[in-house]
Amino acid sequence: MILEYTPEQRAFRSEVRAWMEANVPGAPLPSFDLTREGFEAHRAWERKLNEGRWGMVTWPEELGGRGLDLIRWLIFEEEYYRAGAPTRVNQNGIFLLGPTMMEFGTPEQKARFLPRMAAGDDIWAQAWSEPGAGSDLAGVRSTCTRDGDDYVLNGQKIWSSRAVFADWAFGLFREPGSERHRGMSLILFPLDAPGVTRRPIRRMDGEMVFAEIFLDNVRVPVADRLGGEGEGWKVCMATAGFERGLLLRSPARYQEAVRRLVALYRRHRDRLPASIGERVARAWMDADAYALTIYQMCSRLEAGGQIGPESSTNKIFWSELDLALHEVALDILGPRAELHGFAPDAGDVGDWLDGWIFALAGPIYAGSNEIQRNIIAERMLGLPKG
Amino acid sequence: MILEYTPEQRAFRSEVRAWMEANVPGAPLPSFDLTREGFEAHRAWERKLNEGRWGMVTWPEELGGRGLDLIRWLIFEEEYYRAGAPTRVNQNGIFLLGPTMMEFGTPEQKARFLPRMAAGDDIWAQAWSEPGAGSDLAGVRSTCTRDGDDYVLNGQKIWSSRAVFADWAFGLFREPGSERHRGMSLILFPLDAPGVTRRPIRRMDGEMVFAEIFLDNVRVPVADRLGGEGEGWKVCMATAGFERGLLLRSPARYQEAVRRLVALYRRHRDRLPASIGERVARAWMDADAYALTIYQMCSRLEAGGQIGPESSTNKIFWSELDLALHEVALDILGPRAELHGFAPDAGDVGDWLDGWIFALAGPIYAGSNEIQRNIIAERMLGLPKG
Amino acid sequence: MQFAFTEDQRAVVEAVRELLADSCTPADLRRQLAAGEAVDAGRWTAIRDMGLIGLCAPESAGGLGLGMVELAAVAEIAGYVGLPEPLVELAGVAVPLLAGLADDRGWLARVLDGAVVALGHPADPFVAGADAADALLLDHGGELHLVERPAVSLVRQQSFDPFRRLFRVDWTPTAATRVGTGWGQAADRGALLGAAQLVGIAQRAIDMAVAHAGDRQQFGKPIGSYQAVKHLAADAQVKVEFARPVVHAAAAELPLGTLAARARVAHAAIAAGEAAHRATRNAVQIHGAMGMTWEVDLHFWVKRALALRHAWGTAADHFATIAERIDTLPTGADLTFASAMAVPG
Amino acid sequence: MQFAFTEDQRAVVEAVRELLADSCTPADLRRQLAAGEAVDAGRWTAIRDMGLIGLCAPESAGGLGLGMVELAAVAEIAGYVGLPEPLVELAGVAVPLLAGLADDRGWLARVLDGAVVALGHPADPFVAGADAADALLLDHGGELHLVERPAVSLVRQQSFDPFRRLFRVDWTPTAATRVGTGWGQAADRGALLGAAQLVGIAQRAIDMAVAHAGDRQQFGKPIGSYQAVKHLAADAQVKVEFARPVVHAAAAELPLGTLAARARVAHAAIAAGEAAHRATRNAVQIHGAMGMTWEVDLHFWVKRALALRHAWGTAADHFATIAERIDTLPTGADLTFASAMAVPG
Repeated sequence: MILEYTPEQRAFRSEVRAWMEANVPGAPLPSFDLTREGFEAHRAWERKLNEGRWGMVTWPEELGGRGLDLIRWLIFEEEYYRAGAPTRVNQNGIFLLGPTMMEFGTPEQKARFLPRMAAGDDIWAQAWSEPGAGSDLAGVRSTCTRDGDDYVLNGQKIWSSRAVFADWAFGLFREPGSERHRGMSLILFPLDAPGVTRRPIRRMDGEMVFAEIFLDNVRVPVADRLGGEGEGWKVCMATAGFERGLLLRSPARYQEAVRRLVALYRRHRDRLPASIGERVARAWMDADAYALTIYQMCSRLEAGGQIGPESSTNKIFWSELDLALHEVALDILGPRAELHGFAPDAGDVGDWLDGWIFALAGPIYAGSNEIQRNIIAERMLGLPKG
Repeated sequence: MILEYTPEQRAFRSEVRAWMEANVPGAPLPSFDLTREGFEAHRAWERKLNEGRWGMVTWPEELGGRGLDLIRWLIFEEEYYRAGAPTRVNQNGIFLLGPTMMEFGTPEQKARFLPRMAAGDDIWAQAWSEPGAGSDLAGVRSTCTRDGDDYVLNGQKIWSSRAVFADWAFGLFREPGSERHRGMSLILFPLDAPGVTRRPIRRMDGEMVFAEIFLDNVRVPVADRLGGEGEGWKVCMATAGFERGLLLRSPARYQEAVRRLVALYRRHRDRLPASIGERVARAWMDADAYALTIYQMCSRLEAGGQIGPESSTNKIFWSELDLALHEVALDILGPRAELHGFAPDAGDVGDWLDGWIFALAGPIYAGSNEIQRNIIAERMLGLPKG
Repeated sequence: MQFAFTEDQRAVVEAVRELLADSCTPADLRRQLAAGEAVDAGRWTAIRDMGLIGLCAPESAGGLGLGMVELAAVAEIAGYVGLPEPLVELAGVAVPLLAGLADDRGWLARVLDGAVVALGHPADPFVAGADAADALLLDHGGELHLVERPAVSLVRQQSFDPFRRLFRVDWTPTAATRVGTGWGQAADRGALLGAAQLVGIAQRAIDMAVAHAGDRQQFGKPIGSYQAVKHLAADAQVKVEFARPVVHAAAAELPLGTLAARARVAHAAIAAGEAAHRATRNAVQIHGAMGMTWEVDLHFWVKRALALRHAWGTAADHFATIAERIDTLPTGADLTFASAMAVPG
Repeated sequence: MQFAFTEDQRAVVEAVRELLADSCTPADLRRQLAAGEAVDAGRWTAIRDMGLIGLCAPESAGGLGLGMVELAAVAEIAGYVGLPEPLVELAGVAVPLLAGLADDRGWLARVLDGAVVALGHPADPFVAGADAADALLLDHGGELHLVERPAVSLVRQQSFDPFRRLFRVDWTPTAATRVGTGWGQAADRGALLGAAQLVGIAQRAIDMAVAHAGDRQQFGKPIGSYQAVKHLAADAQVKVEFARPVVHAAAAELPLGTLAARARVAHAAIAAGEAAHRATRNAVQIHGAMGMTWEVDLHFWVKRALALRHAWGTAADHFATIAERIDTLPTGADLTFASAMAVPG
């Protein structure tokens, strides 16, 4: 057990840090969920990242990556968040679809999609949930009807993050007549294809974080199916593991949030009770605990291990940590907590409110925490199904 | 809304206080769950209470009470706990069976049992649960077979509090062949009847809080059935409402515990972080909130209202409050928390550990808190059954 | 000892409940927001016509002469319906302040006649509804100033709650604007009425979540039939059940003005704030992704809960009051009510 | 960066797990308790024969020359099985203390040969297992004294945990008993190894609860199929999953002796203490009334969890260390590990 970075790892950190210092935009980019302009500004950032070959450092070089191990991925993420670099507009692509495609994609699919994904040329939305299928994903009713070398897609998707402005989406569709976990396929489709209609869904603060997608006889080639026909559930569950587990929530995100929380607390501590100090300490501890757990998991994965039901314990932990740390910040801000960051007298209100709204979604999406607790109890502890 | 005591209520309080000051034993009585001697010492206290006509102040005078309203019952309880008077060894009788008998008993039963109950002549145990029927009380399998004017009881009861030394028990039995909620009767039986065997169950600290009761062809007269034949479930649910709700946990208990907690905190606060102070304040608030809620409920009951599913919210609240306040105390005691109160150097350790063990049972008995939450969701909020 | 509403109190409360249930539905809120109106004229007229603004004003001044107990019950309803108009602040804080002034410069009568006075009290850096007010009661070094609207300039401060029109108020205190030496019980009244609204908000969030959970199907049955969902709702309801009586007691005891009474208000503020927090939080969770959106009505109550929680003092302030009470007054089973505590001095 | 056990480490740990799983079952515990034996002779011999007491002692002194990482893993197993013997305290605290003395008066060798030294450290007013010890390391004003058993008198202090034989030790410090000027890292080692045991205790409580919940039927199905029961177990498991890596990191970093390393130990103690608290608490709840009894084995772990939680410093002490670290050292994503922090001075 060696908890020190090697000279090579330290050199890598320095390299990332230098590039980020030279390239991260000085001012925050406008939201990618509010305007096309903000979305394209984030795409430009993805392109710049890719020019530095930082699009997805763990991917093979020929697919736009650097072929690095997970420890270096963690170091990269640490420096990324430390530098205050923009949120990845393509996270559905690089963190969810990418790893899935690496596992289930054909060589042609990888070559065609992954480099464009790493470059920000294609920004991806996910299209899993439906009005009747949220936590119960096997309730999907949208169909893919085989017609020669094409599928014809019909149905309705909802809660598709990024779908308002994105280029492509990946979604679950079922063979007409199939039931529950059988007969589903994971299919990629362009969001500007004929027959696709998008309706933005406004979040409570007005941001268009999600869209509904209506599919009316949308034709896509069979070659754009990811994984085998009828194997969509299996492929999708692998993706869900990535989403809940390792990739979507790098620990650096919370550690940097805690760094800002500590700074906020220091500015206000004179008028705050000690119990707030203890809650700040808890946020600090939890962010560190999450980082250590992920480092340990990455060491295990590098040694050939696999992600199992601990992706569910991760998801519960980061989502609760995220909420708790934002709630402390709002309690510190007191009567100013209700202010938007852009209010003239917002002072150091920052984006805590925004982060809290985002954190509220944590226990809901990527499989609600209730479902995750079932998974832990059943698959990790072996309790009987309900 | 008048939150002041009337002169009559104040006079009543003075009367109780004077009697308690003159009569409450100076030293704590030995445990009633450990030795016959301790049990009889508590019976003697019940007799003394009854001499002062304090056995159960809400009962009619002819049954050994004073016919007082619920507000005076609360005042009595406040003074009882304030005086540090002994725990009521007959609580299964006076707080559970008593009110049930008042509602469902025949005049003969009331006259025969209630005065002796108020006097401590009969100490009662409850005999509801069975090895296969805990939270699922409808799973009771012990039988009552009608034989002329007698019932013949057979089966096994468990978790019968006080049953090691008590005189009588009341239990649920079913007609042979009946199922679930039907065919059950609530039957009273002497614990020294032929065919009754008691086996003490030691609590984790060695106290014999519970017993198992084995019934082997125990004959009891049909006249000792409480409520109609086959109506045991209904009668039992009424009792369960008393247990969860109003009577078993008078607020005074927690307010006095909080008074001791505040004193403990004051003695140690120099070396304690402020967050402990906040937890003490929370215990203080919760004890007060419980008292206010019960006062409001009693005002409503006096105006002719009935106890509904709020007996479930009460039960959750007092059981969580009880645990939380004991946990703060143990955290204040730090490395001395593990000491029994009788250890030579226990100092001000007191009976916090003992109280904590007792509090651990709170969320379990009288219907587990999980069951109570179901009841709140289904009967109070109208959510569908599972 | 009579810890219950009288028949008369019940009647007033029921009348208010009917009025607001009819005139302040989520559809009304959305319409009002779309129209950009701070005040719904019809609803506000009905509220005034019922005499609610003068609920606590002396009958001699044209008020109803009722007290904080009645107003707290009204405030709970205001929270439940998400009332955008400043009824609670006007009737519960501005009117008593004006009624207590040696010279109110005619404003009490004007308020009872329909004028609006906004509040810039020391606990909040901003003034809600300042743009729609005719005058403002403002703080300067603890003293009370009454300033007419044209004498101040306003800078809008965007709140998460679209109905909370917050402003920084720039103004110049003078001897002429000074009308009183202090705010008296205003902070306690504000905190208590905030708590009452938070109880209403909590109950509304639970009710909306229950309605959704009974409706929404997953895995072939309503999600409300799952134990985890039931327990989210039940836990929130327990918080409400043990906050509401504290609010009622705080309203009844507030006039005493003792430390015990102020600690009760603080307790009410903390308990109601936590109940509203837990209830809105659990309601979002029960709603799932729906609960995050503008399209479902829940967010109006999520936002109001956040805004009201610290508007009249933070939880830290309230804990400090309770700590002072625990430290300086005795605690025990016979001392539940503030009336049982010896009045200092 | 290699946050994983080596193959060698794994082998040691597995051997210990096998030994203790076989020799320290609940039935063994009950038998030992009934016999009133502080030490089970066969088990203790096997532990000594495996060299575990000298696990951290230098090879030159006859030890295995391993470190806190291995010992923490052993301590987790000791917690899991509820080991009554003082292996962890001897190997992890007494042996390093003796090994660090200029003159240990032959006690290191004696301990590695089977003698027992009990610890009276400043964080705990009592000495566990003093009656069965051959000598005691005792505190006097921060200095370290080594006293042979016959030179002290003992007063038994009854602990909730029947295997914790606690004593007040009456003794007279002299120049002759004084062997060192301080306790060095003893408190940190104790807290860390306490934390490791608490992780084991937490996991055992969960495992027992899961076994019970799979077995016990109510309403016609195993109680473990109810969501509420599942979530009690899952919540506890989440606590364990995020305490264990902290314990591992604390063990690896402890030798640094920096504030960052000490804060990690404090974090481990808090996280493991809370995991054990939550797990034992939820396990009692899942067991129902059974969980309250002497008859079901769970209580051994409930008691140990309570006793160990504060035995090497209270949560308040640990929070103070963390607060100091947060206040005086920088925080950020690149500073996860203590090795990344500049060493002061």
